[in-house]
Amino acid sequence: MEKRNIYMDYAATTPVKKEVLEAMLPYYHDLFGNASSVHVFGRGVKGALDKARDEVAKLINADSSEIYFTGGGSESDNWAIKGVAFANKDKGNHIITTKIEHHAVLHTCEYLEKHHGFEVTYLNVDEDGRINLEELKNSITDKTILISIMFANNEIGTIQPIKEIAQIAKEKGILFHTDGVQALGNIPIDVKDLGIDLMAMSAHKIYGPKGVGALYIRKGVKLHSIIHGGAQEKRRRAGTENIAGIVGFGKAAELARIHLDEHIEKLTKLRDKLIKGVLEKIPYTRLNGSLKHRLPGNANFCFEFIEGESLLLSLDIVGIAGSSGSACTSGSLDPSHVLMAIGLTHEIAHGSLRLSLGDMNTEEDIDYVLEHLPKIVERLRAMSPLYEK
Amino acid sequence: MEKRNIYMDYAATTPVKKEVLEAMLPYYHDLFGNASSVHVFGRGVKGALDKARDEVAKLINADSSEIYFTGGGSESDNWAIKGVAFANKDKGNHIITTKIEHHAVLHTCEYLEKHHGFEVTYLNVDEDGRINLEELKNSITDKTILISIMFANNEIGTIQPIKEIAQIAKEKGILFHTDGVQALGNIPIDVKDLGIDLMAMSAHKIYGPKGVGALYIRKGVKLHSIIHGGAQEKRRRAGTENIAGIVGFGKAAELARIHLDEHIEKLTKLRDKLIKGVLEKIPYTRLNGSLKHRLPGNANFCFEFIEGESLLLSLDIVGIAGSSGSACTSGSLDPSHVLMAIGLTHEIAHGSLRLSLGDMNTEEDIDYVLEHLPKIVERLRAMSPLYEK
Amino acid sequence: MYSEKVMDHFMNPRNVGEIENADGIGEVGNVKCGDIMKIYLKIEENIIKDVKFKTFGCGSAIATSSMATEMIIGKSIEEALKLTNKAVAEALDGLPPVKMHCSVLAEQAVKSAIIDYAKKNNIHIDGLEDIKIDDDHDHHHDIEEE
Amino acid sequence: MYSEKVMDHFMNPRNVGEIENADGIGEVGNVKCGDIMKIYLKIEENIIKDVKFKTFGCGSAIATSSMATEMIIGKSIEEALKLTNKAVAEALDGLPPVKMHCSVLAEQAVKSAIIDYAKKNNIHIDGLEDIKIDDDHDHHHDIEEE
Ligand SMILES: Cc1ncc(COP(=O)(O)O)c(C=O)c1O
Ligand SMILES: Cc1ncc(COP(=O)(O)O)c(C=O)c1O
Ligand code: FES
Ligand code: FES
Repeated sequence: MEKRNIYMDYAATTPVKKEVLEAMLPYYHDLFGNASSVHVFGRGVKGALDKARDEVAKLINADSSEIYFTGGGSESDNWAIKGVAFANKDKGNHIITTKIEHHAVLHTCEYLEKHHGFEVTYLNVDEDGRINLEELKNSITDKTILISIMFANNEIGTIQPIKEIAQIAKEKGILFHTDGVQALGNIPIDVKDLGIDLMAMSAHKIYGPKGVGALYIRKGVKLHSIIHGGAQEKRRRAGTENIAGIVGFGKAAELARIHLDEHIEKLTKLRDKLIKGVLEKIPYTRLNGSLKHRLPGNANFCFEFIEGESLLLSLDIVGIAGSSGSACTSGSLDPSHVLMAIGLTHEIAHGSLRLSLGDMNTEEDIDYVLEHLPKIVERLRAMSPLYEK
Repeated sequence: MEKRNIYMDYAATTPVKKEVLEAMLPYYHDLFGNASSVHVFGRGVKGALDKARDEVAKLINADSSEIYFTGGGSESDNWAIKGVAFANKDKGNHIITTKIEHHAVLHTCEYLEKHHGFEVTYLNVDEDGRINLEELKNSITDKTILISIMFANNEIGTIQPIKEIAQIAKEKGILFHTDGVQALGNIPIDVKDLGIDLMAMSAHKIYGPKGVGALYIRKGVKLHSIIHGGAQEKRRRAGTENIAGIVGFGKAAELARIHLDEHIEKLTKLRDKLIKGVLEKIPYTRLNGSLKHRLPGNANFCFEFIEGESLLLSLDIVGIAGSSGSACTSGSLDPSHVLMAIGLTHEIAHGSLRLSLGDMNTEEDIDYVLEHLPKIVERLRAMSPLYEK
Repeated sequence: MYSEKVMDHFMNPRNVGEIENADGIGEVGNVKCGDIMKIYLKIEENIIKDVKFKTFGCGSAIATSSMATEMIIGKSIEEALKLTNKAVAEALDGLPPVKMHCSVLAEQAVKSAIIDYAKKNNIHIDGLEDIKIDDDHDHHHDIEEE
Repeated sequence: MYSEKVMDHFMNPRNVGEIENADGIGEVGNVKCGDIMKIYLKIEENIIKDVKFKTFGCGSAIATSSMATEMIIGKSIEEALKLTNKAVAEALDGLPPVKMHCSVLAEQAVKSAIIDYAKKNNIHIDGLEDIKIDDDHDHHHDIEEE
């Protein structure tokens, strides 16, 4: 097998699909007007926004009017959490979340604790990465105003019992936000059936452009804005609309909806082959996350005695792009907070590898990884002072 | 003269220049990686971000390290104001701004007043739209933590005495933010020489894409983040970088810098011809804003006895795209707060028209407007119960 | 944003102008809000023989004035009083939601011209006393702030 | 992000392995932080005759270990003690700023192996007492939060 370029970091970001880019292009030059304008340059654009909103809504079974476009998943998470927190300050100051949230949620909660007088409970997870519903119930106080629990984890792919969580929140009259960034387009989501109040989404995880996201806000849910200004997005999120980006998000959502079943089937098959192969061929290896409640495209391993960056680097040299921990935190050299939360020791957590699969991956890609990865792990182990054969 | 399509709403938004779009395209599919990733897909991208940051910095004579990319001008304004306000809550709760700010500033200030215990002074402006420096000085108290005054106004194009304002702020040890969205790329800006602490910018006003902006933060200035999460933008603004958008912003900034002199010269000439022609040909007409301190591309008129929307509509029919008030507020039917602040009565303010010129406009465009606009105004006046010939 | 009918009535408004010695004149709206509608009626034997209007306002205000005059010309006063803003809007193939209030203006201008006629001639018309003309009509402001 | 030299030493590390009955062994780093470096020295008549290393750590940790072993082989102990992390980094054509601390690890591993040698053989080496090996070396954390 010759050298390839295999991308297995779809959980970090995805390429923009051709159809998506094609849908976007007209809005840069020919139809560039401001959606709020009266004249012909602006008018063409309003319909495009509406269509994109419909498509995002359809993907999660929301009403069009419940979709608010934002500048990305992080903004959506920040908006949901700060928006609900500030709007309900007089009702209570307690927020419940988990230890394995994305930093967009974790750091937002920490900020509210440190600077705005909120108190946050960070729920534990079991070794699969799932929360305990009893612990959730027990942590609710009469000051709890928000529960924010991610739909599916970006590192280990674990899917939470969203419907049960929403049910508990509803019984107690507490708003429930879920970070749906990783779940969107990868598993079926029906916000109405699940009973979700707010859900953050991001386009660039579903083959759309970066810098566009959305927040689902169930009709009637009140929260403060975090970007004040013009009357866009029904006055709830100001800023000249990123029309090309929004159109791209809409197209990506449409494609995701149409192809959801085959997407899930294909990725699940590839993922299972990858996991099986790696566990068979490489000793002292651990699969992180749940076998059952797992995103179709996620595989996450720990290889004892070696460190993640040198593993990534070695994989990169043979043309395999993976990640270790989450890409967003690679500025930090601490091991992933998610792996620590599922109970791994530091040394094992340092040797983690996430291979996240997507639409461009093939069976041959998996074969290629299964050929190279064992050799690479073995080479690094041979250099490791921790490894005694 | 046959019918044309003339865009004169550059202050609302600009088309993306061909060179800009070409610079962006590779980052959608070939170089789509996450800038924080180790592997080859991510690596190519880091350099592109750095280059774009350099270009934006150069346009305003900042250091590269002082440029933070955001999701647009509104986010930048919100970040600067809320960020400084929250970070200095223990020092004071007083903010000074003006009555003619963009809503991204005004509504942010109102929000801080209503929900977070801040007090805001809204400075008056004279009939040219300029603030009074004495009034500014007198409104400073020992609780003042921030002065936010726009560089140039989006409706009437008035440029404020930024250097003098910065000087006053500095003497009192107060942070100074300016909304530079309209000024950027249209007049020379040297943040160092002017003494600006924070400045909001937006790409889509300088022939770059929508949904990308930046905040200039002078080295050493402390403020809270408004989008918490990943380590992007030196941990100050989370969210997977909108690489294509940022690259486009960089390219647009580069072009703006290279062509600044000719851009100013050309637009000033066209604008003066337009203003002169309109005032000569149409009676009961008022030019809004300052003659001297004015953005090169801005013309803003009030035509007595008629109303703005019917004017816009009539212009649109002959292929001229202008605006009335600011595009962002066209959801509301109140007359522009800026026109009210410069002392116009309601009825006159309702008859306003902004024609904002840009790089694609020609002398012939001005001739075309000067041929059609007088007829349109006359037709509407003939229908108006307020007009007695 | 506007239907072809609206654009037609905006560009080629019917019955623009004034009627000298009109039998009834109605003026509604408020210059502060950016809209004033003035309707002139010529009435003979209870029938609206002629109507003219002048409007200061948005495109939809002009179009609804024009349409309203067309809809009442030749009608009896009683029929003209039945004119609703919805009927005017429908006759124009609809209006954008934020522009519905402009059609209310047209309805009220017609009614207030008839009230004026009734007053001047001291005649009683059934139902006229129930009509309320609200000069300071609400302008649309979106609700959901923050 | 890494220079070609770093990549070369990462992919083809020199002197990997252990030395049986080494005269000095140095181990620094901390498994919690994800890096451990172990250096084995064979010393004859004050000259470093052989060096081997084993490293658990990032690419830069492996490359700096490899480079450091090359730089001290054949040197006298006194010369080897002069090895600085900057020299190692420079020999690799530089390291990214967040990776400079990995080169500190390499410098310290060499020094601690020499300390071990001195202790075992009960000899005094000038300057050795001033060296502080900091096992819990700081990992870079960016500063500007919020
Ligand atoms: C002066 C001013 N500030 C802020 C903004 C907001 O910028 P953006 O639309 O990129 O959010 C605009 C334009 O809309 C503006 O003209
Ligand atoms: C679970 C999760 N939440 C939030 C985000 C942030 O989204 P964005 O990068 O669009 O801001 C990401 C990805 O980075 C994610 O994986
Ligand atoms: S008359 Fe007020 S907007 Fe139409
Ligand atoms: S050894 Fe810690 S990051 Fe290189």
